[in-house]
Amino acid sequence: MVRALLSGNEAVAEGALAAGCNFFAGYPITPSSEIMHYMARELPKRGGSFIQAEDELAAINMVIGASWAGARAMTATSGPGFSLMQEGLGYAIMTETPLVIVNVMRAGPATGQATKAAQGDLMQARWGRHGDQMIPVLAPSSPQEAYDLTIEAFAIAEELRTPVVVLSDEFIAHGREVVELREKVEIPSRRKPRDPSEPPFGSPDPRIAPPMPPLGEGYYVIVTGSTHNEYGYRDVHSFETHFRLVKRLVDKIRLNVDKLFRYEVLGDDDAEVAIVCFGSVSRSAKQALRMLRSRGVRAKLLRLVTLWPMNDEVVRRELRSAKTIVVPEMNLGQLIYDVQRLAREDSRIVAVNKVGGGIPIYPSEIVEAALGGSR
Amino acid sequence: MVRALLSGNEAVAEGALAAGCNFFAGYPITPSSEIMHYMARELPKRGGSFIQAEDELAAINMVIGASWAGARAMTATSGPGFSLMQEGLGYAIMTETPLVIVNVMRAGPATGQATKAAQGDLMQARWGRHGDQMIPVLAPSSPQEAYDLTIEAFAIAEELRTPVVVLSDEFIAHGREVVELREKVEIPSRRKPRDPSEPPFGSPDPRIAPPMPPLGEGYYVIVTGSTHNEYGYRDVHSFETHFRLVKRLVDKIRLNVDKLFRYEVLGDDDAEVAIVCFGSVSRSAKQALRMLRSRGVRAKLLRLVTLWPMNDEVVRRELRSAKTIVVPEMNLGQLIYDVQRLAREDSRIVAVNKVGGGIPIYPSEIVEAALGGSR
Amino acid sequence: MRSIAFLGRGGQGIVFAGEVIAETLFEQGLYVAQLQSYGAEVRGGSVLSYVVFDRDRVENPFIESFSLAIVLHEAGMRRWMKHLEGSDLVILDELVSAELRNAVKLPISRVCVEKGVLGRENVVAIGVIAASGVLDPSVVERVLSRKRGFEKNIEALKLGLELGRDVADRVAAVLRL
Amino acid sequence: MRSIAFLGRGGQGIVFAGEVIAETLFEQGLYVAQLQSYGAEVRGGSVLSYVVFDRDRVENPFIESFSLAIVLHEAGMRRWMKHLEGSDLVILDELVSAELRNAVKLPISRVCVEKGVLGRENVVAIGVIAASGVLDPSVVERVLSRKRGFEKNIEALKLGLELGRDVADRVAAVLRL
Amino acid sequence: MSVAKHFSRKYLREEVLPTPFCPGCFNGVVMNAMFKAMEELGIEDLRNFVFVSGIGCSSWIPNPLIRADSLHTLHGRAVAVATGVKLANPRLNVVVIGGDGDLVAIGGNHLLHAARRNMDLLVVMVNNMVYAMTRGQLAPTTPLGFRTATTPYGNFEPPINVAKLLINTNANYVARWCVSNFHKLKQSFKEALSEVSKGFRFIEVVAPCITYVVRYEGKTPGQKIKELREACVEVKSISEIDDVERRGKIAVGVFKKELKPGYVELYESYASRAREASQK
Amino acid sequence: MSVAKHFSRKYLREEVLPTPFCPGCFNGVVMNAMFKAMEELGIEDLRNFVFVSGIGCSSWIPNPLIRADSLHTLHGRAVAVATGVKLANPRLNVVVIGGDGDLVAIGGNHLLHAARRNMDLLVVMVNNMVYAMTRGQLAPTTPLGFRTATTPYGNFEPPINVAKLLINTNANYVARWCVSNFHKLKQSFKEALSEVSKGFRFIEVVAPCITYVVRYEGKTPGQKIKELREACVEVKSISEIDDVERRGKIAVGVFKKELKPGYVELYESYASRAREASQK
Amino acid sequence: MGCSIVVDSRLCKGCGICVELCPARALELSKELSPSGYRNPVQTGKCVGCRTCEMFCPDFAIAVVCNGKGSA
Amino acid sequence: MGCSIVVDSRLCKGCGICVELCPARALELSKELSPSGYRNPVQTGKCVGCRTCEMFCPDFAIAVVCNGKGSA
Ligand SMILES: Cc1ncc(C[n+]2csc(CCOP(=O)(O)OP(=O)(O)O)c2C)c(N)n1
Ligand SMILES: Cc1ncc(C[n+]2csc(CCOP(=O)(O)OP(=O)(O)O)c2C)c(N)n1
Ligand code: SF4
Ligand code: SF4
Ligand code: SF4
Ligand code: SF4
Ligand code: SF4
Ligand code: SF4
Ligand SMILES: [Mg+2]
Ligand SMILES: [Mg+2]
Repeated sequence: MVRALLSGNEAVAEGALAAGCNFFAGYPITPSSEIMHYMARELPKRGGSFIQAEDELAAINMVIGASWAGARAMTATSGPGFSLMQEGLGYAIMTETPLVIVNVMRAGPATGQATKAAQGDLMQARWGRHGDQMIPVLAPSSPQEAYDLTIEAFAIAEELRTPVVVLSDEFIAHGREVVELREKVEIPSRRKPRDPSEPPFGSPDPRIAPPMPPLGEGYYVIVTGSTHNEYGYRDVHSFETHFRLVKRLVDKIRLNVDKLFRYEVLGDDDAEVAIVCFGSVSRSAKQALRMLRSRGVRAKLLRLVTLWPMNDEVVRRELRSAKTIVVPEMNLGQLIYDVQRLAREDSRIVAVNKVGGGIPIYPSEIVEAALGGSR
Repeated sequence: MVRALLSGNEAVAEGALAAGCNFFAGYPITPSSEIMHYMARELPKRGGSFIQAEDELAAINMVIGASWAGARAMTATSGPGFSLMQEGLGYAIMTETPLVIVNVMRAGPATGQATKAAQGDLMQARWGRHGDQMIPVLAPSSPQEAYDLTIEAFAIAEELRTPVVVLSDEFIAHGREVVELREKVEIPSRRKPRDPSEPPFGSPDPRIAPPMPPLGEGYYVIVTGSTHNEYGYRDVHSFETHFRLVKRLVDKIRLNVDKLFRYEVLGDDDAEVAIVCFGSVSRSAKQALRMLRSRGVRAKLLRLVTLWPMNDEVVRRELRSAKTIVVPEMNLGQLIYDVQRLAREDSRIVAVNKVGGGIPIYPSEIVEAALGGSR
Repeated sequence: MRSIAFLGRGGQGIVFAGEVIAETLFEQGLYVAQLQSYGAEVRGGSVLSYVVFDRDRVENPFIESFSLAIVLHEAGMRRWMKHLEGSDLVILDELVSAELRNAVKLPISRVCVEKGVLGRENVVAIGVIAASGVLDPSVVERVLSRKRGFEKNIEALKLGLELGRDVADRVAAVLRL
Repeated sequence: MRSIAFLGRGGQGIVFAGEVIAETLFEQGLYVAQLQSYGAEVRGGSVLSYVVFDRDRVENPFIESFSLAIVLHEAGMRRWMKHLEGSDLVILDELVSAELRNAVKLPISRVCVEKGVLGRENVVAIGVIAASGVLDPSVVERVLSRKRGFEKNIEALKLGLELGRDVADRVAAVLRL
Repeated sequence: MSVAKHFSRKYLREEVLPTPFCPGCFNGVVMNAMFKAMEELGIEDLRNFVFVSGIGCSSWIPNPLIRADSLHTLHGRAVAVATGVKLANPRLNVVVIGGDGDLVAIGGNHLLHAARRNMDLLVVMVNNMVYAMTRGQLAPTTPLGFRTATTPYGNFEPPINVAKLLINTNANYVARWCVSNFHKLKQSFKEALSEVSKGFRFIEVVAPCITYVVRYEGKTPGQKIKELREACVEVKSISEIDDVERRGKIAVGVFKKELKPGYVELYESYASRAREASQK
Repeated sequence: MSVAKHFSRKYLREEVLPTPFCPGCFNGVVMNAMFKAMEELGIEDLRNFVFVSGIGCSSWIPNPLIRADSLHTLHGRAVAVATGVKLANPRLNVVVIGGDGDLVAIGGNHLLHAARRNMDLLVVMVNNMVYAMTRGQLAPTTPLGFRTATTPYGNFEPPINVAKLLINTNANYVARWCVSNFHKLKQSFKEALSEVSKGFRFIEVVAPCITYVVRYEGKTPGQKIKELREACVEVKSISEIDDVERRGKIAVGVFKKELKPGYVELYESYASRAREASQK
Repeated sequence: MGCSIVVDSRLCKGCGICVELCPARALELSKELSPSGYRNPVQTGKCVGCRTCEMFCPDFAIAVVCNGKGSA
Repeated sequence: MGCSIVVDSRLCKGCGICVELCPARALELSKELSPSGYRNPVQTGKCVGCRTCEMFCPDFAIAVVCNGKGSA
């Protein structure tokens, strides 16, 4: 096990390379560009492909093509680019194309403050594209986790034949910390159909992704973003084909929630105060938790690592004892909708919303919100 | 008052023209194209501008430019195009550009079933773009309402200096019904700054949009999608400027919820069964309501016309008495998240999800769900 | 509330028929809702077009059966079989092979071939309905006059009015509001 | 947990200083977290760069005050005044005009002008810290050797080590884990 | 003797025939020319081919019609997806087939940059002069004066000559033919699939949509072919293009043919430079 | 006597000076050439001008620097926004100023289609050969061999000559100059703002980024200007462009100048046809 | 020896291209409709084996057989 | 009568373009730093009034005055 001092962006790139990523297409954008720079430096040396696309639409679509051609493929971007990639992401979902897309969040909307951290793309990561769909969204809180979760993202993408979003932010991306690099990383390799008759777009058990026939090996695979049957033939007319397909695609993620849902709980089981958070804010939240408990408050912290799919049961259970729930977010309130949905009806939910200027939410602000009035 | 037999798409176009729309840029896409065709026929005759853009990115950005140049501007699209317009929409939000964007929903994701109705873009309409933002979303349930709400959308857009989404669907779009056209439509005209010193991007009361200086009249206005102060000067460094701006922009919509939130309630005040719905499905839901009540069930229907911002109080109040809540949607479950958030903890929430093939949710299916087991 | 449906395959003018019916009823002062189901990408596939009408605003156009359904080709039938089974009356072109307790067959396509109005089965079918008196033939004519192929259509309409005489009562019974 | 911050304006190598400190402490076997705040679009604006270090993983790098802060230019100060006020020790370049109860002034920029290492105020400041013994000067040298401008930097480092002798104890006191 | 079949059939998925196209649609003729070229090149099996298309009538040519791997992608994005395929597996022959709207309106940027990069793709643009699939709107190629759903009073937007535009990029091969020029078109396919067979190759086929162009003009498909035989004038040098067009004719021909290394080759030598640099 | 001021100052917002650019950045020189042209044309006030830009260093030229209405839009979308402005209020002079990445990479499609439509815009492309604002990545204009953050082993992607490409569109005016050609560049601005002053007008200015190109080469801004004076060769006909480029020089000049009606004029006569048609 | 055509009535859509382009005027569209409802070409004259009909048949429905052999 | 330059030290960033391009070699960068920390040009030779410095000053910081008049 090697230790390195890496920024979150570097850690993402290292994680990708460790996971066997051999294709990167991207378009520069602050604060994600260093991921691209790293891949630009490493991939040509290691026999992989790197291309700077003409825009983000091209980048995501190149990644899709590369994935079908057998590559472990990734792109990285930030808000404006992520918005442009939504249509492509929907296509990847519909065609069950494994890929990893990293969104390093900055303060939006529009161009906003390009160099300042934020967490305003959470809901977009879940819902940004049209139509019925669901994809895993993972949120690291440190460079170490950026590394680990990027690897994880590739493993999920390959196993479930799905795009996976890694939702980082500028603090993580540009902050450098000590990262433990793994020596050996095992990513499940893609299952090919046993023979050309095995359906590449259907599965009796929705939790299991169908096998993926690579291009150029005589499978004569038909890939389409239109509604298609188990063998890929377009069917834009029948209710049954459409419903079966989109239901299976959503269930593939939803019914695997136990496998996909990662979270961290710290503090007291019978906490009166709970802090619910994700991403870099969790760092302040952990200190806030310690501060609260040292003042004798029974408190806990629920940190969501997986932001989607949501494990309603877990969240409900973990929040059951809490009378006060603090939800610190570097946005104007997004995770809080889940908390409102899953918390006890009579709990007091306090939002701590702060975004812009590269100023984090400090532990003291969380403590104050937990103890005092709401903001 | 004139009566006409119009499809929902024609009704949207008629509504836009009645509201004084004099600029349309769009890109053809099923099932929204007829809106564009109508505008292509009418605008050149009436002294307005019509342009077929090279893609949807161009379309939304042309509309933004036209709006700043003083036009009442609109575009219309469907799923894939709506996905492509998200970045532009975010820019319009950030720059407070009035415009109307109609999304005629079809079955997605990706190309899906292009000619089949769906309601899968609800969450995207709310959350599709990066960063903190909020825009009004209106959902008609008939051509008549498509006409009325398009007019309404222009009124809101102009008054609050915001993009407004009209969320139609293929059933409404291609269904023809009798529409009563208004003789006179009053849309508030834009307020110009009293003098160049009045800030075009700031307002002491967030509920009131700042005045909008048109281009070419000597205001020397600086418009930017980056974080900016009251006078439009970019400030990508300060926390205060960013937070003040995005908070005001969100509050402009959020705090106007009373004005913006439209809904319809039918049936029994003390209903045991409630149906919550929006858009074309409401038609079946109304019949289902009648069927339930004729069987002696105390039932009500809550139809949301405004899908965003949400009036939590109203929904909570209207759902208070219900033991069973049925949420029929032509998708795999989106509005249901709001119901889960706002319904009594002990209510039984039953989803009726059906999408694809151009098959509607029938009244009998809603009745069955209300009375029987969940699907 | 009553409803009239046309089923057939792409190219048979099924949507056109729905349009004409809707406009006619509208001009007769009724509230109507006209819907259709077809695939833009499937040329020649199945098509359904129907009109719901009432004295007041149509509450719900999403219906599970029709007052009257006219089937011009089998292609249009299969997807909507349940609807047809539940309908009050179904008129089948005689070439359509199907057993339905509530159906009568009419030689619509044969008439078209014989009388030289091939491809106007849809308008003949409108004539069949109009024979019941529920559609005012003069209003139908006016509506048709605004559309392409007027002359041939008037011919076809007349043929339909004649052909429909035998079923006029049954049609009237299911359609009268 | 301890922390070292550099404040200044764009072009002063503030981020570079943070990097060197972070890498040095890392090579000394500590866990570190290095953060910075600057605007890509604002050339010459205010810059903050800081390093948090500890024997274990750094729990929270978002801190509200520093163990030691070195201010090389006023531009960097204003936004972070609260942080500075709460800090244990602040070293100001003598050209920076500010009254802080916890501050000492050092002639960092003057030394640079006088000794011909203009523009290396950042490395002199690193030397000042290293004088406390918290940073191992040989490790600092190794880190610098991997970066551009090595020779000039070593000169500057030496000047800093000297300049820092007077405050070494106070620096050590706030930084020692 | 088995019953004779059309020569294209061996490249097609039998199970999806008849085609989804309108009667007479020239998309099938474009396919014939391509398949004839393949046949003459001795390409029996398409397992090393990947076809990529976007959305539009012509995008159905590969998917599902051609018996080969194919990706039916988003509207406008075929060239980007194809680029990803090619870079991830350079041994595949990647062919993009799409409409004028798909490749030049919404997809114009990808086309331009693939041409700039001399990306190793064959791109076939079926210029049917209109957006056919969405029922007859203006395309960037629609001739002046033409009535479409979005130019009901007759198009006034000057159309684009895509092949001419691409001459001034780094593309290796640029040709334009009318669907009536069957043999020349076939010959271009042969060149683009063998002789040059690297870098960016672009073949535009003028093949007006039967439903929204030809029938609107009151013509039959056969008449249109005959008309095109007259209207399409082969140029031997680029400078003739404008002359021909000024006469209201359609300039066709091979506008460009070079043998520069394609992107893949350039990338490979770049990668070896990278490996050398890192060994130092 | 009041203290003398630089001639550009009357067109600038004093309150935002000094510029946000690096010392020596040629963006300011491009502005000088444009302002000089305006001054010579007697344009004192810019209230009938609207400037539109995207995202990039050069996009800061209009916003906030120029004292005029300006829209600082999304990366790549300036031409689309400008089109909307122009069509909604045709009496405004709409000028787009942006970077090579902004206008040709992500914004390439809008540029192409505005040129096809001969849209009444003046588009000024500051070709600094790199993505400057995001800290020095490859641009479609980056010369071969150049090391950037995304081509660390030396660029191998053949660059695009944008002005040359646009010749084969319907654009009315296409010129390319180096920042060193101050007077010629100014002359082009004068032409584009007066003589032709309609349809699509494109002026490319080769103006290498000081921070990510010139300093990397170890040169000062002044040296670079001198170098460009040698390297930039004016061509009198299009056919010379390739010759010049083959010699490793930069071909500059007015590549195209026509006086065809612009889009607005075409639309207006279309609209009157529409009105006539509807009166029948 | 002459040539003759084979038409696949499952595929032919009666577009008439083969008929119109046949230089030998050897083809006509039949009066009857195929099961799919189209008029298919029938050979009514001498086919010279030029294969124009094959090349231009957009539905892969016609094949020319000369001396008992299909297309080369 | 000669010409002279006026430099706005608030704007000048000491890029040296004016100095390097002055055909009369009339300018030098001062040894001292301006308040914003840059070396501004100073006139050390005869200015011929060609205005090259003005045209190429990217920061609008220099102006040439001939016979008491600024740029035309
Ligand atoms: C993002 C997006 N916008 C619009 C559409 C709708 N659409 C589908 S095909 C098409 C154009 C088809 O024209 P062309 O590419 O010329 O192909 P053709 O049908 O003419 O062969 C359009 C606009 C879409 N599917 N996706
Ligand atoms: C959609 C989107 N993608 C990427 C970016 C990041 N970005 C900002 S400017 C820029 C490129 C700048 O290059 P250029 O247009 O050449 O302008 P320059 O800075 O060189 O003047 C990029 C990639 C963005 N703001 N938005
Ligand atoms: S609409 Fe036109 S292009 Fe599409 S299949 Fe029919 S004839 Fe062919
Ligand atoms: S980075 Fe380059 S283009 Fe940007 S301001 Fe600096 S010198 Fe100018
Ligand atoms: S060309 Fe082909 S499809 Fe057309 S009529 Fe002849 S055989 Fe039939
Ligand atoms: S092969 Fe030639 S001659 Fe024979 S039928 Fe076909 S087109 Fe006519
Ligand atoms: S050119 Fe301008 S900015 Fe540069 S040194 Fe001279 S006066 Fe200063
Ligand atoms: S005007 Fe000419 S001579 Fe005078 S200082 Fe400027 S460049 Fe030199
Ligand atoms: Mg087309
Ligand atoms: Mg650039």
